[in-house]
Amino acid sequence: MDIIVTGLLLGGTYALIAMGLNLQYGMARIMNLANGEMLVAGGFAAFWFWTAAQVSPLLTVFIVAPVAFAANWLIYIVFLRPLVKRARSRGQLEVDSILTTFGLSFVSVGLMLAVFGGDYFSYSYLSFPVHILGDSYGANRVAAFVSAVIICGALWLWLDRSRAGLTIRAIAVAPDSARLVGIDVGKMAALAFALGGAVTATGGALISTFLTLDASTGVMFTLKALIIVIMGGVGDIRGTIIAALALGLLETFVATLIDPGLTLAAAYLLFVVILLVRPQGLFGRRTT
Amino acid sequence: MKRRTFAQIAALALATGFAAVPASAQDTLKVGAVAPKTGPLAGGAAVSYWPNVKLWVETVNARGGLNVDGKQMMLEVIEYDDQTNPGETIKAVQRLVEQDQADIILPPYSTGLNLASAPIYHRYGIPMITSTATTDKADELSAQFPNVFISLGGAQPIALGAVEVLTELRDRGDIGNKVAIVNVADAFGIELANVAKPAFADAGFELVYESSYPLGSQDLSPVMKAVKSADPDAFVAFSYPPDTFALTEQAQIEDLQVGAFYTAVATAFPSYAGRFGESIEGVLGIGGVNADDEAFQTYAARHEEVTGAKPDYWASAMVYSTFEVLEQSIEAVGLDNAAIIEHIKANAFDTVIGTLDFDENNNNPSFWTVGQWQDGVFKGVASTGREGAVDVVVKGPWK
Amino acid sequence: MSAVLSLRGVTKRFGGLVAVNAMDFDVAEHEVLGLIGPNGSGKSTTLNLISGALPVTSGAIALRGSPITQLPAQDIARRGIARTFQLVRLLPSMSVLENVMAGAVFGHRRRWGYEAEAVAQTMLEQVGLAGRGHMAVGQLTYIDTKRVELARVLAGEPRVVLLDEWLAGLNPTELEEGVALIRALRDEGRTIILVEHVMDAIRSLCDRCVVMASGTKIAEGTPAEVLADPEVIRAYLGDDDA
Amino acid sequence: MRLSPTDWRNLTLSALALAFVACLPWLVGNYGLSIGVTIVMYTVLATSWALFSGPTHYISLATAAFFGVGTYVTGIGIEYLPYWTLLPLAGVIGAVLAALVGLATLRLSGVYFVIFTLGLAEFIRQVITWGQNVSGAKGIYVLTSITEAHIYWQLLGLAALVYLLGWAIGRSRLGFALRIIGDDEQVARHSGIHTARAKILLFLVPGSVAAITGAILAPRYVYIEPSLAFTPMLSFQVVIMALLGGTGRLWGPLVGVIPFTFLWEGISITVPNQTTLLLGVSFLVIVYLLPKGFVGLFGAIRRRMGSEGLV
Repeated sequence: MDIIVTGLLLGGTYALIAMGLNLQYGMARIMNLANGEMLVAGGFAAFWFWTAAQVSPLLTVFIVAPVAFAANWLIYIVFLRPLVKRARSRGQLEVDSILTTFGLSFVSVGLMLAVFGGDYFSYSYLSFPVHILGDSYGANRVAAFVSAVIICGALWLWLDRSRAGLTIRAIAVAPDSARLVGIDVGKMAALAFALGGAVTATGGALISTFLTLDASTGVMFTLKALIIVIMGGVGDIRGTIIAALALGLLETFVATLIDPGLTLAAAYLLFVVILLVRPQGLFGRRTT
Repeated sequence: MKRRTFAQIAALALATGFAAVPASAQDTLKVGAVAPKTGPLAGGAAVSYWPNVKLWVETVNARGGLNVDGKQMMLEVIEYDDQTNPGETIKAVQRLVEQDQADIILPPYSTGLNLASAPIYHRYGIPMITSTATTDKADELSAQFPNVFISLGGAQPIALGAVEVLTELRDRGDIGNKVAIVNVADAFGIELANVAKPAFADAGFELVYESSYPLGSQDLSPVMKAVKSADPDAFVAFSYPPDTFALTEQAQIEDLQVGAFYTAVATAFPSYAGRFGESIEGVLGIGGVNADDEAFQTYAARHEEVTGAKPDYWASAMVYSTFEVLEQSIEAVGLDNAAIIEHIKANAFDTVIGTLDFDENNNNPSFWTVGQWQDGVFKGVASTGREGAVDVVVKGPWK
Repeated sequence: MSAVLSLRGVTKRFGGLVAVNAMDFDVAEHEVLGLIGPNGSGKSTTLNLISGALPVTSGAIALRGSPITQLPAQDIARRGIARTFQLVRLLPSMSVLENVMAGAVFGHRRRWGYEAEAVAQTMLEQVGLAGRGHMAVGQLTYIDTKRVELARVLAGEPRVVLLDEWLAGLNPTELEEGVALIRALRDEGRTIILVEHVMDAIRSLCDRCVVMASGTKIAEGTPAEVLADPEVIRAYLGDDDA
Repeated sequence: MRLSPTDWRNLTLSALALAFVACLPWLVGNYGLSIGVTIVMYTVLATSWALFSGPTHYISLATAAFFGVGTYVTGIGIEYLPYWTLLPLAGVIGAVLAALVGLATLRLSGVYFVIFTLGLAEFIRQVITWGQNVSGAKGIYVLTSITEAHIYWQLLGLAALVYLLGWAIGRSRLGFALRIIGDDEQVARHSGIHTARAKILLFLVPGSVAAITGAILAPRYVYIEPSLAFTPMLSFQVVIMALLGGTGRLWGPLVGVIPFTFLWEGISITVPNQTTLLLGVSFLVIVYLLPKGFVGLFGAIRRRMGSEGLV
């Protein structure tokens, strides 16, 4: 029981990390390798507001999210739209966007180093125990989990129910047909990309309450997020949530019952197995 | 660009505070420093290494420069980022020697980068007084590279120090016999754990839990839950900076009640106290300083004044003290590297950590191994022969 | 007359949609078989199943008696079934000659070096592109790209050639040339399956036709027979007119 | 395979060039030599990378993984085996690893491959540290008498091998198959090319070459630990250099490596605090301004000059 709750809490963290990337890759068709840096930047903001003015990270997200939204919108317009226009095929866009976002990730690491320095940054927030089913868990993890549930739920509702959500899903499924029925694909893709960035930065602010970050840790998170998104199926919110929870549970199981030294190896193994058995991901549509 | 900035600061300091002659080209010495500013070890170097380079150069320049053969020479720093990449470290050291014609070259940062560049320092005959490398092969290294001095000690004494402190607490009756050990699965953590485990067993401790976790683990709560359910009297973690924080926080959340709580790297960082505040009273950690010593206190105050940050209570002062050794040797024998090396071998030096004296293996035999947070200061409680150790106290409940 | 290629109960489902339903037919040696039917009747899908571009859901395909049903495309090509594509696919970074050599090097008969080059030159002559081997494929006219693709297919000396709407999109003059070219292949004794819409071409080229509608075979016989079949007419013109 | 007079001329010229650069240790100082080592090392890595990624368009980020494995082969093996057996051993281990990775991922789309290779170095690093932890092995010391010049010559020899191999592949059926795959994979399959097998075979080249490179460089590092041996930066730099040069020609990566190494030196000297930032910026510049690398640029210039000549 203890393992399951711990695993679910960790899975919630992973969902926060991966959700933004899923929006960016699934909907806007941009494999954003600078995603982890956006996460770290969100964490930096939370850290800075907390140490400078004791602003709660739970409130900081309301500043972080719109700023990240605007920043990612700009990134899309300035850097990625020219690539989308130039690309002759999906594959070409993929290669170009991978290279560009690599470059962007280095640029953001460099900027963060220049602004914040290379030091670790960590602070204590909500680090008291909460008791669930007879066991104690960190309140900050529980808070992050609850936020993850709220964010994922809201995203799912929005994509499933609203008109904007419908159009975004339409371009995810069939960008060319979407264009034919009068959807401004470029604008919606920019929206999805910006939204993804905002979700990622929010996740960063939340997880910084219990993880120690520094300017160069972003790539670790990008990697985890990629694995989760691919496992869950590109462009599918449910898949991402389930893959994140599965990964959290698996890692906790391995750490508790086998050997904590093998958690990352186990996560990787799971990824490979899913790739081999279902290359389109748990919930992905098989492309023909 | 960076060089000029430092020169300007130095010149400004001279012009305003100290009525010495302004630095002219032939009166300056070029000081080369290579260490990570990016990459995995940048976080540690930003705390322990770079601020000391800045502090040392400013301090020397502020007192009128280095006295070389009777002439006052100002210092000018050339900094290179090796990106935590040994190949870059090697290249940068060679560049310092051959292109920049640096007069003084400081040692790099971390065990791996120091050892990777040791052959280069050796080939140029440059004294290399390492301050951030730990190795148990000091004798072999000094045989192959007689210019290399090791000041931070080896994994063996550091791990044994932890055993010794816990043994003392047990023998005083403060803690029981059960100890839980975890370590980060990375070179230094593994080395420490491998020394400590048999040593704890030999000392009569019962190992109720032992485990490792990968570097970069995002969730250490399973580890801490397992520790807690093993119900130890003492907890020892040979950990790295991110996990030192995570383990401490998890221990507080799980309310792990032990009489001795030990975490390794970063326990001595000011940011550790900054994050956990008073709750870490009694926490043990790797390193330590003679915190009550006047020399250290002056150093700490200067460090904060010049760099804007407090020094850590382990490597910072050690790094600075090796700069002082170099400084004193140069003032004694001039810029002749071979003479400097001989001078370092032959003499003892008075530094911010007290007396520093290398043995026949170029090894500093007396260094701090364990420190403890007491009244908001991380004080040395165990060492291999340093003065000023305070008594270790049993840890109370988390606050 | 022995069957070179035979299909038995070949079925392809895309989720709930049955694109090809229990197709049965044989192709004999030296025969030109026309596979015809209205748009969306499953002709191209059938071709894709034979060439291995799509996996078969159920049923069996055999080449000279040995099953090729589950083989990947490259093995089917190696065993001697070569195809053209509905939308011409050339290798853009290569010269015309190299495009044709691709077939000669990796096809049913595998050659290398000067031999492969010689075969490719011969094939270019056969399709009427002699002396243009050095050109970049981007410089070609539409019909010439089709010729290059055909030459690539022939260069591997396949046992069965699949032509997927090879005559589509040609202007009347080009169409005449195209029909003449295929007739020449037929006269050489090649075994060909032709998916085609151009009725005149079907009449003049095909020995036999298989007609498909909604994924199912509805008629089989000589062109004259099937085109007179009321069910075929209904399939082409729709139920209302029948 | 017969060689034409042009081939003989090119081979002779290459051999002369090789002989000339082999004299570098006597011509320049230590610093110059260390730049030489850097250039040859990245030439080897980037050229072998481009041999695979050029025709297949799969972006491999596994260089660091193979390189790290190679350093460990030397680090662990040097206590038990003579040094000269270690390099081929590293090559074999790298090739086996590459075959496994290829079998698992090369049948899938390029994105999966990128992600997989991005994580591979991290994964192997975790497994090695876990192994060290379980076995109680410590950080590894490689104390040898091998000098920088030895390392330089070994790398040069490897570079010559890589070029010969690349040249031979270019003239072989495999090379031809790969060009077809690069143009249109579906055509390749329907022409009878076993595309997955061809890709896996080719992937063995960067895998084993990077492992051998790591094995050669291990003595230079003296002390080997996972975080240094498996640094992901290496993979990224190899990609940038190869793309800067262009992957369309065998010599493409070389014309990327040389200017990039000097540019990088320049950046490290003038703005040591912003290397990461500038690395990122150079990445962006390459993607936006030189999408086909210097090779593409030369091609465009030559075409323009050619067309002017006609007019």
